[in-house]
Amino acid sequence: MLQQAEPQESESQKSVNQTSLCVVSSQSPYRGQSAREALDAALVSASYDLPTSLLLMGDGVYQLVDHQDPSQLPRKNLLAMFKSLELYGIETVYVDSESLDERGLEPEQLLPVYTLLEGDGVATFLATQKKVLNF
Amino acid sequence: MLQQAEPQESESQKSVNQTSLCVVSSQSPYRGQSAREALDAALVSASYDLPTSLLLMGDGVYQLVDHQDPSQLPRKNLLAMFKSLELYGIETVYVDSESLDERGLEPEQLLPVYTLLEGDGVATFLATQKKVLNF
Amino acid sequence: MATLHTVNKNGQPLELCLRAVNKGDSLLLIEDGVYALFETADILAELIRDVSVYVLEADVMARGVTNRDELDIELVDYAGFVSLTEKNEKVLSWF
Amino acid sequence: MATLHTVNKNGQPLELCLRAVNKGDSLLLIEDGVYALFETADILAELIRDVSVYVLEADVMARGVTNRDELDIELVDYAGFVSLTEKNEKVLSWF
Amino acid sequence: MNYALAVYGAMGSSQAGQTALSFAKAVLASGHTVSRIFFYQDGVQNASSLSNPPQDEVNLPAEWQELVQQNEIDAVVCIAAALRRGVVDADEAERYQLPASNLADGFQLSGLGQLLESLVETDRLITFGA
Amino acid sequence: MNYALAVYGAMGSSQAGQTALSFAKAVLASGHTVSRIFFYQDGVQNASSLSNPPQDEVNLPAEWQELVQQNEIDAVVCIAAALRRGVVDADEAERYQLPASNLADGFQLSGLGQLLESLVETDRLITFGA
Repeated sequence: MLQQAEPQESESQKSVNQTSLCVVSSQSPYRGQSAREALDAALVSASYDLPTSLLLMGDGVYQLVDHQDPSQLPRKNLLAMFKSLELYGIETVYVDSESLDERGLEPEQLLPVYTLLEGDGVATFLATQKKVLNF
Repeated sequence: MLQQAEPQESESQKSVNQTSLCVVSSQSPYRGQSAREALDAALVSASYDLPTSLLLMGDGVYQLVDHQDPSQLPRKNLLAMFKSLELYGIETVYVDSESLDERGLEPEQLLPVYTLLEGDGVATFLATQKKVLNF
Repeated sequence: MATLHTVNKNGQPLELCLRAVNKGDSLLLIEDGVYALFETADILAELIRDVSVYVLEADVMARGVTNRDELDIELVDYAGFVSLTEKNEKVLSWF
Repeated sequence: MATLHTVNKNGQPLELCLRAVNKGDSLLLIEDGVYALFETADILAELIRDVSVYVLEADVMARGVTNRDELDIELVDYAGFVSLTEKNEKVLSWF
Repeated sequence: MNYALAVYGAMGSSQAGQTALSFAKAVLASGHTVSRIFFYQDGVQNASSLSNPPQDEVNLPAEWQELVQQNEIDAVVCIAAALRRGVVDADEAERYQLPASNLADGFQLSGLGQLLESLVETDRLITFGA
Repeated sequence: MNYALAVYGAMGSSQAGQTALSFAKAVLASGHTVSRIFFYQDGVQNASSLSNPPQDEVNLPAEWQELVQQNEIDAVVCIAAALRRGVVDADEAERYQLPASNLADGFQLSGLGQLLESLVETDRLITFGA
């Protein structure tokens, strides 16, 4: 659902360029479409050349667990989308360290494409973001 | 949505009479329609003359908290439905005591129309039920 | 740049919000989030040292959640909700 | 009269199920319920003394949840799920 | 054995429909009968004729339709739950003067009594919650 | 101030639509503008023309319709989320050869770009999660 800005939208695109966005995704990958639809929002944001980051918290950290194979469900593999986020201009994927701890997950069990936020890291980081979109 | 058995359904009604049902309701009253629709299922069951009980567990115990006034939402008052359950033939409303404790609720804060199940009460009770329907 | 956080249920949404608040932020409990007054009054009691905590009146009344008098938590109506969104530059929703 | 319990997520569904199981019952973790292998392996380890615990293969593979070898938890496919519903007289779903 | 299934979740926020579909196929493959599938709560969306997901996703209502038609399964959608959520057949659309109908072929609207009948009359009722 | 709202929940399993509606009315009553309401995820069901709840319940799509038409609010339904969940307008129904359309008058299907535009261009975007 990646959209490019249409020529007639150049005015809005211009103002879009003045800020930055963090998409917070806190749902597990395959229960419903929430995780997928949060990623879509981040991808569209990046396609507008808006500096965009992604923050995984709570059950959202399960989106990055390595070796996911949802072909039997069947569902689209979200991990494949994470592998190509950089191509689409998503600058950084942040992961809340406490959410990993609570779930008994070691950082090595995740796809290594993220930056860990520890301690007050989440609160500090979110305070610096001009725009935040929760999912 | 209370339905009476139609004449042509007498055969199924007959077999319905041979068993009993417990409806387990574990959702809070006003988030969605789940609590309301669990009650509807219990009421329809009772209208078939099937011995029917209701077991509130987890967030379902919030359905019985006294002095609810959802008129501002606006939503239908579920408490009013609980007050008339006996008229519709629901035999007993059971409440899981541990669910109250976890929520900091005292038994006196609930509408006094229930039987408390303590300790292993829930497991023991459910084991005796021929049919259980979870919501 | 103070932030208003809304929380619409207990469990994960409340927990993640607690991890995201900064001193001077505000927290508004809405929908099933108002059950925090029953369930996690101790957490709220600690939180209100750094954060202003509010509950939405319509949801409190609907659920029969009696306010804990010992807690400094303000009941707001929808006009008050709007006013909180005016006063805070950013609104984060936890659900 | 043994019962099969299915649990499709952690949190309340798993907790209520634990309160409802009797010795000799079976528990099948499905959908997001398979994350219990990560989150609450300790609870499962205690549970398997009285209850047979199973996880649904399709959901385990989808989520990259590696089975904990030290736990006696059996992976079943959908045919195995059906077979569990045959062997138990009643099926309770916690969600 | 004779099975009935109850499905309470919609594809957008639940895996229930997909899990129930796979389970139903496995029940049939094991030589059992599925006499009825009852769609309740948000599960009524499984019966929409207007779902049109992208190519890389499953069209759940279409999958259900094929399964119930090929195996002569009674696919019942709770009428009260469906009306609340905007799933209606032609009769209900006319009765309430709604602009269209969107219940897929192969499904029928009926009351909660059908769920209770299945609970009592089949050997197993398996519920797939949201 | 200029507000935008994002609504992610459907009436069956969430209070989001009702809360957002009350909030929108309060924003207008406070003298502010609501320029856009964006319906995403299960929130797309708020735009169904076929909802028909019992008399003692609110018909949320009808309430939204009245609000957005009287206040000239841009009511945008995410097209990808809507197609997945069976909410379509006449154009999409024709394009994908679906048997009917069910997007209520006053709403329009569009892309996620509209949500991001609102996030950037309005003073406040308030999200109502499921």
